[in-house]
Amino acid sequence: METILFYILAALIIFFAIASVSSRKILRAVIFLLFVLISVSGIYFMIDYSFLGAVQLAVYGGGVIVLIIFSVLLVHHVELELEVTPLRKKLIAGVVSFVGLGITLWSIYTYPFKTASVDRTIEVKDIGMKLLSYGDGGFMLPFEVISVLLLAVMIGAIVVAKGKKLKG
Amino acid sequence: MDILSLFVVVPIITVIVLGFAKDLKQSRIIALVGSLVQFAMSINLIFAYLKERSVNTDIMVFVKDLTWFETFNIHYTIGVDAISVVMIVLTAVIVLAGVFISWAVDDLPKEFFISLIILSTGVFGFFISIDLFTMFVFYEIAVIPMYLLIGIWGSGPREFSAMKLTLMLMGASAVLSVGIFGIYFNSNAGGGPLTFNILDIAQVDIPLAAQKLFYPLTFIGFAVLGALFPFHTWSPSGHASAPTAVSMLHAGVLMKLGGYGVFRVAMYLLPEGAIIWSDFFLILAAIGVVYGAMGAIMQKDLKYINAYASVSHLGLVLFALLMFNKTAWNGAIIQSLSHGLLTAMFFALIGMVYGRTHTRDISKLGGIMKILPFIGAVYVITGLAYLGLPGFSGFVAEMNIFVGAFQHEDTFHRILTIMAVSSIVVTAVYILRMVGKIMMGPLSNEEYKDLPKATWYEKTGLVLLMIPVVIIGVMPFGLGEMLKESIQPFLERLL
Amino acid sequence: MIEGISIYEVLTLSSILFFIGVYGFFTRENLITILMSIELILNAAAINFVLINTYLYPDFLQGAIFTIFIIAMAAAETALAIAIIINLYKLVSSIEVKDTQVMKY
Amino acid sequence: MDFSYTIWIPLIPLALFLILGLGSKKIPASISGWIGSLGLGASFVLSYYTAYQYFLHGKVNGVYEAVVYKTTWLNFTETLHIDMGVLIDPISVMMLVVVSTISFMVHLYSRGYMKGDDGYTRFFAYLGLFSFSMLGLVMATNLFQIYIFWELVGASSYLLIGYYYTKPSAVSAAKKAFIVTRFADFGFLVGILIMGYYTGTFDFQELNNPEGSAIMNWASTSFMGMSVITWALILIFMGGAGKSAMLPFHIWLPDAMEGPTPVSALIHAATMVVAGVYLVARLFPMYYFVDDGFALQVVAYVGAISSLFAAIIALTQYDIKRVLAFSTMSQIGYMMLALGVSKYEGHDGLGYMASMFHLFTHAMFKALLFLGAGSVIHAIHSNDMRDMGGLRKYMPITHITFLIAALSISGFPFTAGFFSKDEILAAAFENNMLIYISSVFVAGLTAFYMFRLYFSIFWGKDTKYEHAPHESPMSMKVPMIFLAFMSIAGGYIHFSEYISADRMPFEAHLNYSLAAIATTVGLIGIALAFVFYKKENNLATRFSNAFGPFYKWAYDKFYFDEIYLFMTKKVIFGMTAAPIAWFDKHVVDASMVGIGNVTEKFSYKIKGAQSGKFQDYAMSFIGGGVVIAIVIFYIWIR
Repeated sequence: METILFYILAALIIFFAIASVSSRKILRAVIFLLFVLISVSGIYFMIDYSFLGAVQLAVYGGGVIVLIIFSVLLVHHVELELEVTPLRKKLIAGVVSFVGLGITLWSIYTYPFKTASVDRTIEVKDIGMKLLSYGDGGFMLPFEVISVLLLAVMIGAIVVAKGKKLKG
Repeated sequence: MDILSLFVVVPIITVIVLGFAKDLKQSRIIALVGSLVQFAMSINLIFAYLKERSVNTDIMVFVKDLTWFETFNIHYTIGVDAISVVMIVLTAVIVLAGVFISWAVDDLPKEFFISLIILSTGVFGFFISIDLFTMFVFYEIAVIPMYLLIGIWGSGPREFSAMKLTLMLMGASAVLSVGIFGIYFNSNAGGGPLTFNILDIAQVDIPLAAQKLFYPLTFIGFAVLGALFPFHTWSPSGHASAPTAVSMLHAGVLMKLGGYGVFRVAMYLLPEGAIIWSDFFLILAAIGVVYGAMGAIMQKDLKYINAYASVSHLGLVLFALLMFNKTAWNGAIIQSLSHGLLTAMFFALIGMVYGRTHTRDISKLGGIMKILPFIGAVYVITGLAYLGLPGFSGFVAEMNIFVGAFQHEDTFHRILTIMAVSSIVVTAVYILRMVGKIMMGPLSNEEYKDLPKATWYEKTGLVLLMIPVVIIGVMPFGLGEMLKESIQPFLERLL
Repeated sequence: MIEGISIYEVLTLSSILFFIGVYGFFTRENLITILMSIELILNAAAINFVLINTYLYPDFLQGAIFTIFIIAMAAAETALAIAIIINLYKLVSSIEVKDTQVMKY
Repeated sequence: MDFSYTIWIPLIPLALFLILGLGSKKIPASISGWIGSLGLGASFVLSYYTAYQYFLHGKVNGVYEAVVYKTTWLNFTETLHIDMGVLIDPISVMMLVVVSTISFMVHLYSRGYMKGDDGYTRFFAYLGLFSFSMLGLVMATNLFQIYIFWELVGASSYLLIGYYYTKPSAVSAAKKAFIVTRFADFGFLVGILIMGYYTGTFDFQELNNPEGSAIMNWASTSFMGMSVITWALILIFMGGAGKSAMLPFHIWLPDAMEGPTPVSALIHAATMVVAGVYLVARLFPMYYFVDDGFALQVVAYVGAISSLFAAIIALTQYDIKRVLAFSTMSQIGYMMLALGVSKYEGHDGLGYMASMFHLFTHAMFKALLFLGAGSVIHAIHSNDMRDMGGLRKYMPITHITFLIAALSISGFPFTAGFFSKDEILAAAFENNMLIYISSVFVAGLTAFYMFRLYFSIFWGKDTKYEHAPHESPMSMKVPMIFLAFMSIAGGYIHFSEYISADRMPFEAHLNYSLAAIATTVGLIGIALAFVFYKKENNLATRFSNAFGPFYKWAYDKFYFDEIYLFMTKKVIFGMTAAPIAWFDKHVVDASMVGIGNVTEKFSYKIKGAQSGKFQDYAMSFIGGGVVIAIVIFYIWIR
């Protein structure tokens, strides 16, 4: 049952990802991306990382996508079609991606992973504890850094988007 | 300050003072004074050298040594022998004449004279150094201002010519630097430290494999500047575009660095390589002699004729150097001098004709002698001197080369010598064709009737160059003896 | 850990997603779509983090936590990028890559 | 005897050249002619004094020993060096006399002939240069010195032929003369190099010593079946043939008549063109002893063929100076063949003596002929004998002197030419019958064309002249009268007492039977010319028509000019120089420029990679990563 579910999710991810990078209507591409993100959160849920799945849904599916849609709507007409990429470029990119993929897969499949047998669910509490602990294996510092970063980005985004006042 | 370093310092001071000059009048006076001082110093150097030589039997005299980059054992080592002395005198004469010829340069005079003097600094430095690296640095100093001089003050497709010339010479110096570093990194073969000092390296037997490899690199690196046959093509277009004084200096002095370098560096330091490769380069040089002369026959542009003639005459220098024979080497050095002076005269004359008629096409010129008797007469005399008339330096040089080259036992050298001798006929053909076309015959263009006569500074420049040509031609004995003494140690390395 | 699914299949999925993102990144001409491709790549990375953590080192939490960081980063980056894009749009009235090639030669 | 003062003989003209040449703008014409003439007069006097001293007091034990003063000028190797100096021996003294006499006469003559020319001073400067070089040449002590002056002579000849430098024909004639002789000199120089290498010396004294190593060791080397020395001698003769206008290097001589007529008299009749003869005579012992005189045979046949060839062409020409030019060539051929048939010792060396004798007399009468022709040209401003006729009435002195010279060259009894020519014929008769017959035939032809010239100019039709021709001024007449005197008196000098191959005087007598034959042949020639040209008639035309194409060939000088033109224009220019120029431009240069262009093109191509698009950079980055990964894996697997 889970196997089938995974394959369905995987198929969704791949299908929508491809659709997202090849669609010529930008709004559709955004929506396809949204589907990809939701499917990814599905995978998180499948391995019982519910918190992560939730964050994925909330931040990505909620925040990021909305931001993108906003910006699209700000700078585009909805029915505007994107420019066609030259075939040559597509081919080169395709070849590079395929070969890269091949190499990656090849190296993955030749590497003997030692899968641990323990199955474990991650509680939100664990994550919270880890994030805020400053002891051994704690993530206090990165956490603080990321918060400062978010603050900086917030301010930066405002400043940049506001831009200079037009003269005259 | 020692007598040799002054040759580098005086031009530098001249350049600095020139920086304060305001207009043409000031800058040419400063340049004139600077080059006059150089000239006086060079004349003084001859006597100082002769005096020193009588008490000092070293290969080089007036040696000074100063470390300037300790890590790689690079020194500012200077010293001269008779060969460098005559080259220095040649340079000083041509620079002085060049200043006279460019007396009326109207475009950016200050910058022009600065570049010219920097160029001469490089040449002087090159001739006095005995440290390979220092030599190479000066060589580059001499080549770079060429680009500016041709690119800014030239005529015709000057940017292209300047670029071609600079790139080919830079390419050559790239090859040359490989050769020099090859020599450097093999200079410890005798157990001593790595060194750039020519005299020290000469004490070491560089391994045969290294000699075989680095000799052609060093040789070609220098010989490109000496217009060796397949690498000569920078010279015609470069000369054609260059302003007069630059052509003079370039053909007169800069191209001599090639032969000088071959002699002083390639052959002296890599003697076994020189012998192994001699036949190959000898054929190239002999081809160059005839080829350049033949090429000159068909040219229509005066400067092209002269440039190809230079290929032929400098081919003769390399040809003589490759003969490994005292007489021929002596001839090669005299030929360098002679060609330097004569070709400078030719370029000066061509510049004067061009400056007045605004064409260098020989089919458009004719009968100039009637209008400009002084220039015409000097042109004819220069032409006759160029084709090796006795009484002028060219004859002395060529006869030394031919007699020397003919002292070889084997047929191969003999046949090449006869081939080279045949160039005297071809030279006569193109020189007389040129002189006959432009100086003699009926006046080709009525507008030429009112061409201005030669000015005093033009006459001074020409006479200045003519005097040594005649002196060498009429009284070659002293020069030959002085040179032979200095050639001896170099020859001994080879044989 | 998902039953019946080995780590290879999961990694295959993430690799494919990654390279689809790469492909998009190469071929897209529009800044926003390029940004979206980057989101795909980031997601592929996030999946890897989480799943390798789950499959190989279930006793540790680093993967999960880093995924959270990644998501935070992505959000921040998107916000900033969108701000830049809008500013750019004000400047050149376009967000096509070819119109913004002031760096070229 | 002290002959060291002879150094001044060439140096005075050199000084004249320098003074007149450097001051050609300052010195007025009225003075420069006098300066030149006086200077040459001094050389003239010194030369005669030298001859007087040497021939009367120079004999030691019955042999005329050579006197040498020299100093080393340029050292080549331990053994080879160029000396500068003077060599006084019979032939050089004889040549001094010839050169200074003719040169002095021409100087005097030119004062009248060149009057009013705006290059008057320059002309005298050139004459000074030429006299210097020629005098230096005859006194040279070694091969290289002779080569040096040889070149200087060539250069001054170039300047003098091209004296009227605004005339294209003069310019091209000068160029042609210089280049043709230069080509011959190429052989000369190679000959000198070979000679110098194998004998180890350039010095005439050492080379010519019959017991010296140079001559004794000739057999020690060989190249293509002959001694190397023989090759060297043949090459040296090539140089001599070039200057002396022997076949096949004669083509420059007729064209050289573009120069002023005094120049033709001086250079292209009397002095420079006999330099080749002098050179062979100078090296005569070598020519004679080495390889049993093979090289001398070459000299003889070249001389004989040239003399016949030139005489035939001279029959057909109309330009009076060209007739004289071919006549000169023919007479020089005579001298060459006389040398060629000569032997070394005693009376067997008759040819050598005869050659020098003829050189002397020929210089006198041929110079006179040219001066006479110059006088005529001066009077009527034309070179073409068809424009002339009946001039005897207008120019009596010119007429008489010209007649004397013509008689002399034709070998009319008791003129100078009669004696010298007779000696040559006697020498040829004794040694080579074929050459003798040809020479006798040439003697007849000579008489015929000379009198054709004479009758056409001074008799023949009564041409009407626009301006009545007038006799030349005194300055021109005096040299002509002097030379006319010499053209007769010169024959009565007993040359055999002074000049011989082994330097020992011997007795030479007129061979009456041979003289009778030669005189008869000469008289037949004169008679034919009298019939054809004394009165205006069409006999000559009918006669020449009888020869048909042969006449045409001779008139066109056997197409030698065309052959040379073909050789130079087509073969040298068209098939060698032009391809080389093309090759240089389109292969050598193009490949050098091509390297640059390819680099530039390539950089234009790859410039696109630096597009400024981060996507492209990323693509190259990942593409590069992929490639590196492949490489690493490939190595890894292996």
